[in-house]
Amino acid sequence: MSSIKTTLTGYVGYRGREGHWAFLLHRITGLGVVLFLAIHIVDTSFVYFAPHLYEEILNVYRSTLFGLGEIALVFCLFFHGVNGLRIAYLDMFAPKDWTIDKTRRSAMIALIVALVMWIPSAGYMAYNILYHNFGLFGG
Amino acid sequence: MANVHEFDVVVVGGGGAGLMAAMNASKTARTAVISKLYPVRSHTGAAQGGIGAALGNIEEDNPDWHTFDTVKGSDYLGDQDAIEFMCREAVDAVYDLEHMGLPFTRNPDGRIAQRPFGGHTNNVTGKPVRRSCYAADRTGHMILQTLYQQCIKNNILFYDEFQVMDVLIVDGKAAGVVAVELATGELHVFHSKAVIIATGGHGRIWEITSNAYAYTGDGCAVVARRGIPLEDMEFFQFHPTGIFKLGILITEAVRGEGGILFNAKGERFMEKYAPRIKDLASRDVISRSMYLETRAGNDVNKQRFFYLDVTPEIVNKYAEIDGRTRPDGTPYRVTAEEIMSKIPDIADFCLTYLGVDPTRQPIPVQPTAHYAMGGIPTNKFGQVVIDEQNTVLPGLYAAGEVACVSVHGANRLGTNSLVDLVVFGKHSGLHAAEYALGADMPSLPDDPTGFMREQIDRLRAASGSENVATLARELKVEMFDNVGVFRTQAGLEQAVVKVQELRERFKQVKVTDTGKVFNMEMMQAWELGNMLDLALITAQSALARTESRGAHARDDYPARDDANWLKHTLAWMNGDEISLGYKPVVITQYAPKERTY
Amino acid sequence: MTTTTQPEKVVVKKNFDQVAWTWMRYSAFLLIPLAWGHIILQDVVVGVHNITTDYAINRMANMGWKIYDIALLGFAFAHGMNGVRQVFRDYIHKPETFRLVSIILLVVWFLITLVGAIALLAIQPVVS
Amino acid sequence: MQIKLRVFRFDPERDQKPRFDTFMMDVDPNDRVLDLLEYVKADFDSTLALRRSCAHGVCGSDAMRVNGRNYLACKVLVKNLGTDQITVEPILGLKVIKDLIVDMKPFFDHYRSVLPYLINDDPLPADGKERLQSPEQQLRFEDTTKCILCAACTTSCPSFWSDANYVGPAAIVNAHRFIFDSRDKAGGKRLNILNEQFGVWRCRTAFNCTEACPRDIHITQAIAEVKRAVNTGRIE
Repeated sequence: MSSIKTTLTGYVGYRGREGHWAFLLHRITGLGVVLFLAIHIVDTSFVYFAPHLYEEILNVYRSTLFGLGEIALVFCLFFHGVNGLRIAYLDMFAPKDWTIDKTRRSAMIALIVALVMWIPSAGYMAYNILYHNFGLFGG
Repeated sequence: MANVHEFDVVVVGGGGAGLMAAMNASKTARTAVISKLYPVRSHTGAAQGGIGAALGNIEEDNPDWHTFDTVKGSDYLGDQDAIEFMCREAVDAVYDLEHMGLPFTRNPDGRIAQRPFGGHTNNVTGKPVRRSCYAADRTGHMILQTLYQQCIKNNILFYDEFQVMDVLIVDGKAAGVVAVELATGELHVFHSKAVIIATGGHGRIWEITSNAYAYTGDGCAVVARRGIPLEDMEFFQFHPTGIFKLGILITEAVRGEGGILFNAKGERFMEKYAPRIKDLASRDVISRSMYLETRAGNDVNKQRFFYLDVTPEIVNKYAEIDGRTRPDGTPYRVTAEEIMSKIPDIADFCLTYLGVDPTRQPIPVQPTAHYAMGGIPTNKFGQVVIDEQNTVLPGLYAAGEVACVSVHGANRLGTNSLVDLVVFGKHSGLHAAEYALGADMPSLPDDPTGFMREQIDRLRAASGSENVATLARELKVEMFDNVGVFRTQAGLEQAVVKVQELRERFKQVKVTDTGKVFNMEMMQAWELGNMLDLALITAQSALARTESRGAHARDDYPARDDANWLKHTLAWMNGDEISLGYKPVVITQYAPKERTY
Repeated sequence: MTTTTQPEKVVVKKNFDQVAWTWMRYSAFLLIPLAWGHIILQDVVVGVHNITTDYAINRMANMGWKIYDIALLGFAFAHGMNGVRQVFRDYIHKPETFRLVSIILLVVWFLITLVGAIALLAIQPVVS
Repeated sequence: MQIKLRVFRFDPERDQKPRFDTFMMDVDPNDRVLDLLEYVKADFDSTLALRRSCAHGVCGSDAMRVNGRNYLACKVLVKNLGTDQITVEPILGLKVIKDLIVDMKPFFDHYRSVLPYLINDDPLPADGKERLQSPEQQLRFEDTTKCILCAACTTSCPSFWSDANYVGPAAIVNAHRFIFDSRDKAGGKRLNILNEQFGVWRCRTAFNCTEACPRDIHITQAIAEVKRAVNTGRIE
């Protein structure tokens, strides 16, 4: 009975708690990071294979759209890291702490830590975009 | 044409007795289990407190004391040869369960833990004895799971969600059963040499009940329609501590652990009715005491309920007053944590359904319909016996709550239901297999599904005006009010009339679902028919018995009458008529005497 | 009863999913400082607007950064591609299809890692 | 209180696809959701099909989705839901046969696949009595003995939704119950089964199982303990 429909119904429709959302977010952020990573490795290697093209790539990177993507990427990486650390720690060192209270709390903490790391970074990156691309703040 | 399957032994019912029978039968015979529920859904799983066996793991005990307590608990109506057999076998039965993997709670020395239970005493001192072997407060759950696990291990064949609607009897011998597969609506004939009925009780005919929805007395009703009598149907146990209104059981173990019953005045009323063992008196005695308290106006809020208090302060206070000690001689004192660890599921029920934390607040309780002492008459091998002379019907067996061996007589002791189903489940399985190996396959009747099709067709065509749920509701209220804890001539007569009226109206019942796949509406209508039959037999049997004995308490005949009524009732159903007969009680070593606690 | 509860020893045959599971966790512990350090430095502190080709070349040619980047490349991309494999594992039920997808992922992983590794190893600093 | 109850309906003999029926009813806040479904059967539409038996959370018949989350219908009270809009659907990931009834066979097949029974061929104690087990040894696996096989956990698991070949949390819980039983001798066998393709490694610790368990079993914890035993080869 497993099908894409069942899966999506469950992912979106099931009223899971913190663990459910952490799972979904972990998966989405992970896929986001790996997609970017694949592109990033290839484009960075242009530095060696075709340095003149690399300048073009940098220009793409500097675009507003890409900049916003990058802000999202930073969130993905932070959340995926914090939440992954949480899961790895519980699985490997503290299976006894897979209790309802602790799991709900740890998932929330993971999200908050990720946000705390991300918001100042995002602010600074946004500032850079506004400064360089829109000439604000004297740029 | 229906699907036909052939086996040596078919077991109807997948609860404790059925699985035990199947496991033992399957050692030598081709066996199948047919059950209307997935076996793990069976009501054995709801049993809480424990299984009684004189292991003597904590203090001195022996099976003879267990035998006497059971005889006394039965108000001398139990057959003493069968009780002796059961109480001896109980010890090995518990060890068997342990060997199968049952996760009993343990003593510090690694042996199975035991605790006191209502009516179980040291016969020398008269004080409660620790005889109930338990796994927290989910002993029945563990038994059911363990037996199901072992059945899987032994590759037993299951027909899950098949409703058996008829038993085939050819030339005076069992020849199999006929069932409908709920998922498809198809009919199946299970042609076999032996049939073991283990379908459980019929507590759903009462309004307040601890019993599952499935407990509609199917096994009894099916055999009764085939001319087999039902024994001692007037004896139905009302457990004194059901959760107020819901009827969900609060195990006797709560009192075993020191819980005390109080009335509206805050009196420990059991002191009056059972001065020696008080709150651990047997169930009929306490239920009746509650009724008397209600009549005296001592029920809480005039709502017919009482308080069961298991908070540490109360437990410790009364343990001190009673001089209760631990096995090592130190005074019995408990903490909230200890209580929680002994009755975790009860605490969960109280919190979920009442919002009450039993370690802080008292639990509102009232008597709840709980267990059928009566049922299909059998001997101690589980063979069904069909008359006053105990003539055996070859190939037909019954075990568990559906059967009446009779080991519980007029009142069952707590923990003995699990003993009953394990011991007699096992022996009926063994005996049926042995019988099947020596017997030829009986021939099938010409039209094996005829009677069943007739029943189904009638329901499928039922387009009358009567609602199944309405009829059921009226039946339950009538039975609870007039065929309940206390009974009177007038009330019973009224109940008989009412049930007959309901049976008439049932002929005009309406079934709107005409489909085949999981037609639960039709099945429930059929179950209501069973309940109506059993209610009529119960009320008629109770009306005839003009005495009070065990769970059968008559306001107008308050005393036990051994001169006239030390005998088992047999009730035959002929269409709408019930005819009654009687057979003697087997008495070996314990002559009836007055029963006090 | 005194029980000295000795852990029971059993033999469990290794399984690829098991190794992958363990890999995901151990690599994660390493990746967090590596990846976070990388992204905080490049995307936040320096920022793409200040990155030039020369900057990139010089950084990649620096021995310390080279080791850092090789570690990052090795762990991050393998971690990521195994993550993708696990995600596909959930949604692809036909063993043949899954095998094919796994092979494709392996090839993609190998090629991209190779490209990255060559670039990292072969690059020389520009003298300015 | 007045509530609006929406119930998932599907009759394979008549309907092409499922629908929702809506019932307005006056109920007690202490009513169980199971009671509401019984009211529907009694007073509105007697054709509603569902499984139920004990009605107090020990038989495991009536696991279903209530307002999008798995519960036993008999263990969730109207007041616990905190709303007067109640939607009842069958559990997810098993084929719907009729209304709220799903095909449980795949679930029980997974259960059977982990050898859910005590295996110990050593001779029984010579005195015929019990095998000894200390209270600590018994407590080691007591939590997972509580399972009633209701399937609330397995059908709340994202891994099971996406691949029904995954054995699922319930089967792992029942394997755990025997792996950590000091009397059992086949822990290694079960660990090898659970180390395979459809075993414990499919668990992504989404934790829905533990949240859904009506018996409060620490399911994710049990799975983590099994994973650890697979990795270390030590049952402790």
